[in-house]
Amino acid sequence: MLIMELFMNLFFNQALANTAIDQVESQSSNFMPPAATEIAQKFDTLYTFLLVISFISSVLVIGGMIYLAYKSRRKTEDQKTAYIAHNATLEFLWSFIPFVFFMIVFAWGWVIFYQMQNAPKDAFEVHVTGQKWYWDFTYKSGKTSSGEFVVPADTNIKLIMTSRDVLHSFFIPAFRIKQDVIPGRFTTLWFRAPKVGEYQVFCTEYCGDNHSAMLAKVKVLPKADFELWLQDNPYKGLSLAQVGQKVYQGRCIACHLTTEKKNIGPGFGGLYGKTREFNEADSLVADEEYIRESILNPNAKIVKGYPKGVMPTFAGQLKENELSGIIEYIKTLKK
Amino acid sequence: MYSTPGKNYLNEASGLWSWLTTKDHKRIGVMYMISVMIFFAIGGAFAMLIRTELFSSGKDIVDAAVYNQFMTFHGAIMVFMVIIPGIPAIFGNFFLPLQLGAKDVAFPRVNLMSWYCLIIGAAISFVSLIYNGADTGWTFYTPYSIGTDNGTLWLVLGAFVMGFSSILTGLNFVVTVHKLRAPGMTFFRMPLFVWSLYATAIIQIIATPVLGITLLLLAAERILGIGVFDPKLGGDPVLFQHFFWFYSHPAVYIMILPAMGVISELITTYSRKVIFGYKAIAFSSLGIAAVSFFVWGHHMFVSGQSSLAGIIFSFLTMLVGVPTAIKTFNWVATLYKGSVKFDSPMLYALGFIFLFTIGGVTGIILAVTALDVHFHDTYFVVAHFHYVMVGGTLMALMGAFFYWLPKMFGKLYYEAGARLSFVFIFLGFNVTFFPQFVLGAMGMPRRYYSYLPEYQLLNRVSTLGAYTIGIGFLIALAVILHSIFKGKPAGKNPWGAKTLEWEADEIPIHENFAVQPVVTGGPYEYR
Amino acid sequence: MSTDNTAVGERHHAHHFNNAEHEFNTSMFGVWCFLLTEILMFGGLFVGYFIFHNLYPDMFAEGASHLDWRYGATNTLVLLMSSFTMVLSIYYARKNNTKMISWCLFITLLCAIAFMGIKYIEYSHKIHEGLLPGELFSYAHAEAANLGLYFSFYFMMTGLHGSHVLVGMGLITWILIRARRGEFNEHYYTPVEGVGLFWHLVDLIWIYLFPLLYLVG
Amino acid sequence: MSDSHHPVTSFETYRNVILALIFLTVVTVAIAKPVSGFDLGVLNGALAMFVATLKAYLVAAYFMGLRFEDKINKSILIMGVVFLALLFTVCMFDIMTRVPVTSTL
Repeated sequence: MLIMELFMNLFFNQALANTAIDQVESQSSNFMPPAATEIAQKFDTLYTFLLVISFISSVLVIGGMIYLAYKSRRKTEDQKTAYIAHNATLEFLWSFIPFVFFMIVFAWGWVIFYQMQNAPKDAFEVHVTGQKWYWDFTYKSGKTSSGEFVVPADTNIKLIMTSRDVLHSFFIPAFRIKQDVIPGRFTTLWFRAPKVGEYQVFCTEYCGDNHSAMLAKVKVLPKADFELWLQDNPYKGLSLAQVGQKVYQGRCIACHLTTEKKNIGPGFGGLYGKTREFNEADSLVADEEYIRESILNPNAKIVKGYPKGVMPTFAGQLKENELSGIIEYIKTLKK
Repeated sequence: MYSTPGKNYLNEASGLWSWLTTKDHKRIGVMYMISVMIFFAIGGAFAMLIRTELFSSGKDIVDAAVYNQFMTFHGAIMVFMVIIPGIPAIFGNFFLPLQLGAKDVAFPRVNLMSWYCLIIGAAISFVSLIYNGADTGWTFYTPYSIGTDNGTLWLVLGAFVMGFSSILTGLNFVVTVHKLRAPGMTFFRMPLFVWSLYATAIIQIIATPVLGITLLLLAAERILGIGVFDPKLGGDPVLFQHFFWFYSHPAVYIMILPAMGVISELITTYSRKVIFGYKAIAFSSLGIAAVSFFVWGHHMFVSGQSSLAGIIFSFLTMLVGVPTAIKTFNWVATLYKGSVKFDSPMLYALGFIFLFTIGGVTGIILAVTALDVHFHDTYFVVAHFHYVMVGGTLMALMGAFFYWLPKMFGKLYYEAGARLSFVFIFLGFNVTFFPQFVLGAMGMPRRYYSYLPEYQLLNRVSTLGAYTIGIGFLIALAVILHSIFKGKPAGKNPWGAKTLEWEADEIPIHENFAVQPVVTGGPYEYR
Repeated sequence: MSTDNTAVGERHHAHHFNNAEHEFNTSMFGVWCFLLTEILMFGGLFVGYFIFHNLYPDMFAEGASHLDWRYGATNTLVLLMSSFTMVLSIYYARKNNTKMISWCLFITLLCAIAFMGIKYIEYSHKIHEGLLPGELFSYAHAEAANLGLYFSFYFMMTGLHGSHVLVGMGLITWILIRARRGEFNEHYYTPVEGVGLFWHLVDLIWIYLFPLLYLVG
Repeated sequence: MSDSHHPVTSFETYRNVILALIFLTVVTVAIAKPVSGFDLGVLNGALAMFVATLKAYLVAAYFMGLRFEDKINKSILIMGVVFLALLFTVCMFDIMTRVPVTSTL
């Protein structure tokens, strides 16, 4: 793999560079996002060790195969072949040596896995909730944020995670950590990110239509800035419509567009004041009451042509100012 | 009915009805060949659609919901209809009795029933398209597979029925190997292809019923809401994963063991040399079959399984790696001091060893718990299992096609065309799946409809590779069809192989052997 | 399962077997392999049952209290009797007593019908009371929240077992018809032995089902 | 050729087996808590399983004729139970060793 990688580096270097990978300052050594936690570095050393061993053993086996095949190629049609049926020492060696390597790698992996699985006692706890197609983060102080996970630098963070509907999986490639998120149960992850920066979060357990859009960003801030962020009210100095826009970008954007076009759900463009046709209920003009009801109890009135039971309820997740903010923001969205 | 001279299994009876009600294992093998080739074409088409959609990061040809159905049907068709029946049903059905010197499998009518189970199961699975398809992935993980309102129930019932096809084939092979061997053929004089089919049959009999009950429970979840796997009613979705993988990991050994059997046949025939370590290969087949039932948890390292269970599964997975490695080394050692002829089946066999070695070492990387935390459900895993499934089982399937076509239809094939198909498939394969190792390392998750822009270049390379594989398989199809209808007569033993099936006539008679063969020596007595 | 047998009296064995005895042993080995798949299929349900019994012990006890153990006990005795008469039918087949084979098979069939009758009574009682699986559970005063889970297992296990009893009844009728035609004698009774093995397995599964579902503490 | 099959078991043996089975059923019912209040806690379940296994042995050995079959048919029955036990123990081991996590909100 190493030679392959050097070859790939040279050939692709120019190509990879211009695809503007913003957060990768230096070119990563083994194609992974640069290790941003101490455990990630340990992970990288084990991975590189195993990669080298694999490369050498592959070259030995494949090279041996090609060499032996070529050297013993058929020269005459009635060529005699040696009747070698087995060789005990050789067979013992090539069973025992792989076994030894497997055990070394297994034990080394166990050590790192143990550290990954056991969070330090004093960790700063954050609650993560996965839901069909966005991530919610709730802090002890009651502050919540959606799609954006802000953490202090150089402190142990412990995530207590659950899901509101189906299986999801919280994956931060830069920290080399991943853990499925199961409805009806809590699972945990922990990390300590020394460097300030922004890291990508993916959902890696298939969860339906927008599984590939269920992304989030981890923002590691210096401790002081983090305390400030924790205190300040995200909606300070914003009009109701601007609050609604922030809530929209955190949650509704996963399924609804600001134009009239259909995504997973109907578009919000020009919604306010327009008459709406429904599958079962009779049609009505879209007003504040209808929008509020569609957020708290979406299955009450389903727009014609849309399946029932896709939009989850947001009751208990939006505060009063966020709810009225959404309504105001939708009012501003013309066709 | 004893066949009259000049007749063989192909022309002794004609008309569709004689085929649809045949009790001849050779005809059932041919019927399986046709059905698996059709399903492979459909599954392959879905693969091409997936790769076309992934050409660029946003939307290429379809929306997310439709892409998820491509991904689900590609997985389900390839697993349940192509690669599990594949080698055992086509070449196992045709050649197991021949290689054992038997007249037929133990229960010919059960064998026919097994084919009907596959066809009926496939039909039921495609009914799901009427109820707007299925989008759960071939693994049907709950609670998503319970809630999604589309045709998933039909795909689940289809897979349930196809499970019986696998059980009945396995049952037939175990009984045939135990009870119908030719006089003089002790267990250690059986060809290694028969050994691998025997090990596969044991897995099919023990593992498939558990899939049966799991899919039945999932169907009951969707119809009655029984709540066994649904957290809303107290069930545990991780328990579904335990039950599902208890079948599905042994199932990947159902896929690879027959391929290993084919490779043992090809390597010995085309290097005209006795196999190196016959007993080692035979026992490692059984070893893999046994240990394969202890390792399923390595699919669940990050899925909420306890970390202690994860460690134990990781240790056992390392154990199952050892017999697999032993087999590969034995094949390479067989080449030493042989007289190797690079016909296309041999090229496919050497290609198998090349790709299976890469698949194997990446398997060990994934078996380490710490590394799997990063690589789980990313494209690294997609690349790994394609290296062992396409690089392994499909390369062996192609090698088996060209190796045994002369015995099935009595015609030779156009050698240069077959080699060309190998070149296209081998190169296309590497161009498609090697970049996916890199994508996986970079963190691109699996089953993603749209991906971040930085993954676009490697995905484009992969898509071009996929088209190359498609061309390769079309060339191979052309060569096979040309050989069946217009190939030159092949004679009894075109490759000079030593196993029993080459002692039967050019196109075997209904009874396989006019005179019951008596076995005196091992299967690979090349001098 | 023989193929293209010619004369009925002295029956030919299938062309790919050496002799009738070889065919008999092969068939029995095949039936045993099939029974293994049945054991593993039911086994999956039993494993699920044991796991959830350990997770919610009191809920399972409450669920079992809704079942009437007298019906279960009667059903056990009925199935044991049917196993007894089934094995007698083989006993008489090897004694070439065609009349008694038919009688024994007929009694086995009657027992099976009785078993299904009792199951029907139990099911209608449960459905009437609303003790249904999972989401359909509508029994008013259940203490455990997810009592429906117990009845999910109850209906899945007894339902699957019941469907196998129905299949068994079909098979017994098939060999009853052939027995009345006098096809079975001491040289050839493979189908009776095969169906007998399947029927004994169905009884074996009920032997475990009865204590687990009806008598759990 | 009939003697090549395993020997015919006598009617008396079958009669004794069915009587033993009926007796064991009565025992199973007698030692069940809901019926007779006989309660040894966990032991109750184990006892019920033991009696059921006894009955299963009688049916398998005599009615199914496993006593005379060759080793391979016996091993089939045992292999089935072994693989089920494997699935059960591993699933239970996983469920028991999961570290419980509670919300600290």
